[in-house]
Amino acid sequence: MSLQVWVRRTRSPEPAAVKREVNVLEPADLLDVDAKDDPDASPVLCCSGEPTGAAAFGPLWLKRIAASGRCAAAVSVRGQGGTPAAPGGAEAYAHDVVQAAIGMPRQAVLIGHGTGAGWCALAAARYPAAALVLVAPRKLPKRLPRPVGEPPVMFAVTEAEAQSKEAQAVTAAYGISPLTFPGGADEVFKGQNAEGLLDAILSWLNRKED
Amino acid sequence: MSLQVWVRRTRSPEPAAVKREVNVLEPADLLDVDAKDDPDASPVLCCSGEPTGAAAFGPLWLKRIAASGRCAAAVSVRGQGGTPAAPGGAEAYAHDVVQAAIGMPRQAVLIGHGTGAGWCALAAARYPAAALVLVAPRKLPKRLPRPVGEPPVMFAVTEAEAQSKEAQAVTAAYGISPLTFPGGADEVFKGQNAEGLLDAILSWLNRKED
Amino acid sequence: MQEFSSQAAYDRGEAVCVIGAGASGLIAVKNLRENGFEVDCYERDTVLGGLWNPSNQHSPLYPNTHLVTSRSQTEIPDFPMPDHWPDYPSSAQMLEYLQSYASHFGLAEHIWYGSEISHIESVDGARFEVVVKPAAGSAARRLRYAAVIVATGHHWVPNLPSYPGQDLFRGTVLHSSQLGDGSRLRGKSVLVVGGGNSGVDIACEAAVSASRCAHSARRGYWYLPKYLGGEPSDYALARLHSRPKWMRRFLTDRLLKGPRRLAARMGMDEPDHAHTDEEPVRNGRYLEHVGDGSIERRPEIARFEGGEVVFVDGTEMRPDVVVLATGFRPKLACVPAELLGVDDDSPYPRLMARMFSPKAETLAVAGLVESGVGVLPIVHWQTHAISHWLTIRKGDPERAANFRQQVISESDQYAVSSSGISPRHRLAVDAQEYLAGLGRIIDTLEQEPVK
Amino acid sequence: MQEFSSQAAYDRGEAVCVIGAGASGLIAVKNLRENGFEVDCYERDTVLGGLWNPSNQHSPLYPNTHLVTSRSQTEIPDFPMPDHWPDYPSSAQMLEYLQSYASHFGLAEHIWYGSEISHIESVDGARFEVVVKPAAGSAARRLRYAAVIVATGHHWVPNLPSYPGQDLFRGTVLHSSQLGDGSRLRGKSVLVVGGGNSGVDIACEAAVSASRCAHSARRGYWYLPKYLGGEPSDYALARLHSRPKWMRRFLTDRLLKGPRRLAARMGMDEPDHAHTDEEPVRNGRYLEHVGDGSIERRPEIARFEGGEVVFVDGTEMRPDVVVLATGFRPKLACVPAELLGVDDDSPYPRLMARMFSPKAETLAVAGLVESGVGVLPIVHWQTHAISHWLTIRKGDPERAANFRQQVISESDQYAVSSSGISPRHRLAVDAQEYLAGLGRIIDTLEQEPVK
Repeated sequence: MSLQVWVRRTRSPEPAAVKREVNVLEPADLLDVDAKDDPDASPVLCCSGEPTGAAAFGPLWLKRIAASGRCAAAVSVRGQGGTPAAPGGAEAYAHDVVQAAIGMPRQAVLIGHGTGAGWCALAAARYPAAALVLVAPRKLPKRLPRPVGEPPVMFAVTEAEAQSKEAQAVTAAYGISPLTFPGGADEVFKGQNAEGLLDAILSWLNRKED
Repeated sequence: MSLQVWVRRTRSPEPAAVKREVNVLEPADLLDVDAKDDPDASPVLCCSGEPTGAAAFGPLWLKRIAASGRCAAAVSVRGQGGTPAAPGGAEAYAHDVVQAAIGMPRQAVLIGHGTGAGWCALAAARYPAAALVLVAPRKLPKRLPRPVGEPPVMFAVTEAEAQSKEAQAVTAAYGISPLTFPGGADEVFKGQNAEGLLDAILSWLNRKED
Repeated sequence: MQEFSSQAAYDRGEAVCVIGAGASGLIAVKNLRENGFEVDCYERDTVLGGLWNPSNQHSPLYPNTHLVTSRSQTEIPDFPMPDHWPDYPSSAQMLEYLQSYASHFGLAEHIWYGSEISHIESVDGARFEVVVKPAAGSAARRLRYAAVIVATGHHWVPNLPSYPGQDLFRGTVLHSSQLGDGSRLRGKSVLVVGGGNSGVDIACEAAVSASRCAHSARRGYWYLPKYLGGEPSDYALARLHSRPKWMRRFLTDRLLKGPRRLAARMGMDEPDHAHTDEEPVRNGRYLEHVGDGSIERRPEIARFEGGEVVFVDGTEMRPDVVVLATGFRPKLACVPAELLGVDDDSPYPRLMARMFSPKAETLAVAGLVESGVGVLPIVHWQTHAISHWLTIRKGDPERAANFRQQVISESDQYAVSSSGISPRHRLAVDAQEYLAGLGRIIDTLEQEPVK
Repeated sequence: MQEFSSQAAYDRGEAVCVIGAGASGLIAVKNLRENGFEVDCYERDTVLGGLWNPSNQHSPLYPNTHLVTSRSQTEIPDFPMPDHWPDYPSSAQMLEYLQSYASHFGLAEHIWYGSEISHIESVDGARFEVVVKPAAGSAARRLRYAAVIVATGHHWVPNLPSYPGQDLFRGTVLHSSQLGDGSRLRGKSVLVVGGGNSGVDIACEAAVSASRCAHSARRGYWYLPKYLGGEPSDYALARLHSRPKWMRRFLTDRLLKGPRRLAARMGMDEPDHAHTDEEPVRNGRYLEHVGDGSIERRPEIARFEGGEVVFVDGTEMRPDVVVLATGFRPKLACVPAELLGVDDDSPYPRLMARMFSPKAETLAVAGLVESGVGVLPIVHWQTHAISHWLTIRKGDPERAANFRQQVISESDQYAVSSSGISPRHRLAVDAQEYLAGLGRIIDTLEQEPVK
């Protein structure tokens, strides 16, 4: 975020406040898994473009992230899941992601999926995420802003979309190449492909934080 | 004062407040005269159009009124004597007279002299004076308003001015004929003519209050 | 007046009985006296000034009570307040003002203190018998008057809501009139109930002195700061009435745009009544306290649960003190209900032109209105009209008939709506319209009748 | 870091020393860490949060302190406050916010509590030797750093006026920072001195809780309510900066017309400075309290006479308590005066671009400004610039040269005027202009230099 961008924002109305649904799972909450709580590991905040919001990440994501020793959370932005609708558009969704992020105990990794990837990219330009992960991004903003605090950025697309316009835009903006995963973009939430993708993300995170 | 006139006044700006000079002489203050303090007699408030304001009534008036058993006072309206100037015109002068009147211990007799007679006539339309006395009135307002509370009204002019336009206006407005006194209009503050005039006013007041 | 045994009814001839020596009673006495009437004014307390006198044992004053209408809109028309006083005088200044009014016009000699009226009844056609119960315990006295003016006001009987579970609540529950100097709020967790002027004023007090302050308001109110555009709000709005109607609307909207947008920002409901229907709540401090979190807005109370209060939105709090700033109920106990037009449906009097008994020509009530301007000028013009009416009905039957007709036509316009949504609301009049009606009534009394 | 004997200066290499763990210090630590620097932050107290922490033994908080700038203009740009917080958070919320910022970014592990810096001095060219005096009384330690950022703020040393006769005054005289919970005002006759935010806030407190409150202000101030046109005033005014200049002026005048007329009505002097020169006093409750007489305005104090205070207009009062809300003096005792550009004429630092030492490239001061927006965002951008500067001066001499030039040119624009009329005023900057300058400095640092 440049100073000029911030000044512009302080002169625009703030999106209406909503009571946001945030699902949280701590490693200590897992009774059936022997999770090693790693207090130095950044917590993870997930956001999807799916209408169900936080619930989209289903039983797999939060549990698997928590099992890796990280605090895991997912947020429903305005209009998604249990969060009431309120006007705003992409800027307001990004605001919701930032608001959820500041509620995390430590500097958080932002994982955005689908349309949510774009919101997380906008959020990362306002909030110094520990890392930014874009999964199967859709409808990205025209100009992807530079993230603040220079976090490591990763992005993952299906093999079929590896050359899509979105993928090219992300590559151009962050100077990184995509990690591809098998299956369709809607298979990221359950099944073996999903597990493989998630493990790839978590191991990338672990490498970045060493 | 009619309700309509009052409503109009509540919708107009009030004249600026000024710290008014009011000279007061109580019968009890008189050491050299054996004044009988009459608690039932209305106090008297004098106002003159002379630039010196309260001071115009000199040593004669307040002392002679107090000697008759009445609390005597004289007010300098804005711009007169020790009262600071402030914008306003006749309405504001009348306001100053009313403000001085409400500071009197009891319902007061208003005695106006010269231009001050007009201000007292205006004041008596807002404040129920115990009586209204106009002495040698000058520059009266075009329409003399009806006094509130139907106080007795008296007016006194010099013999020379008994048929003047002012005198006719007062007669028309209040249905009373003038008391005339000898000498010039500027001789009301001292000398024998002044004493005679004042005694005539005081005896009229005594008659009215019996 | 002499003392009488309880059996002998003393006939006071053409004298008028005024009940109450608060602001309304004092103004009534002064205007009746000015019109040549003998007056006996009965005051149950031992002091004058009514609700403005903290020595009055029933005083409803709460800490730091100030006028909510500005000086120029509040003072008695023919006895202005000192012009060096602030725009919104304190209750102490208001008492000083009434005391000075009383002594200026020599009213005290007509007041009988410690004398409660236990009962009045019509006798001999238009006359009244009044039963006076002295506080000292001596026998009641009976007197007859040509007319009675009830000026007891309507801030004496607390309006006390009750909520499920309230009986078992462990904290303190007080009506605003029991607050005294406010020391009971200090350092406490306070819940103030009631969105009117007293609730909002007390919430502002608690915002500063309590450890926590929540404020529960049942519905939308009109919130106005005490100043608009650099002028006292009531004056600024009243002043626009001298403009043409279309312009007035535009200018009013412009003045109110800020307060309106601010109330919306604070998440307050739109009021469920137009802004002229009811006095707005006048306190600019309130919305700043809400804006800095020192007052937490809450909706209506749903129930009490042990030490908790549960609101209709499901939120809870555990207050030490609950202040019910829920207003007062008008109660004119000494007057037979049928003379006031009170029927079974509503305890609220249905008076002609909001002052005359619909049944008895010489019974009137002064000051039983809530309007956008101070009640003192309204009482002044009411008692001005009543005094003139009492003069005229004796000697000029034709003018008296015209007058009755005018009163009836004005009354239709101001029929008390039974849909009133709060006690206060049921006494509400639009000041501008009510005063215009009063003006027409007075004109009918004072001018030669049109043949 | 290990413990060292007082003689051995431990060299911390490229690490940066931050003095103070208040809001400014925390932001400095976070931005330095984000740019890869090792940081040691020294805090003389045992808690973080600086002036916002009431446990801080030098806390200047007075009763019910709230922000005077609104949330959106006050929060740290990359760590917003929770959006359900009120527009003007309380000091308790501000502390909670800073604590959450510190834990979110893991800042606590870089803070050394109970460690006062007794002295710093230039060594080895651009490096600094820092002498740390532990509170526990153990021997002082000496360390060397690549750079020092002073973030001690300027609300610690009370600015105490003295008046003739004050020594013999029989009542209590307190500085605002000594007020604590405000119980010393209750029921007392209180005189509050000082027309700035603290004076006005404390006068409002006393208006409610004291028996009498007079407020003496030496000169005209800009009084703004906390809301204008339904929006927080600072936001409402800042927003106009996105409009064309001629329109901005028109719209600004329209927004400010009401407050201006109201101040004039209250008989307040026109401020002797343009409204952009200094933060306005932001409190809409104040003028309502003046308007209802619960705050009596007084001019400057002329002298004390026994139990009396005499004002320059000749009026007098006999206060029980005099509260001097006369602000603070900036004092950077540990830094040699010449490094701050302090000369004999004025105790006020003359820093380049209000943050860089005019003498030493790697010494900077964060947060030594007063502006219309909150100081947190300004410190954020200052320390953002300082961090980038420290990175660049090591590896990119050309860009560093451009940067110095830019800083010098911005500094000319913001030369500290010695005509400042109050301590606060002397630190005043126009937020919009200062931020624009900061933006140009940051651009110079971050963009490729123009050849």
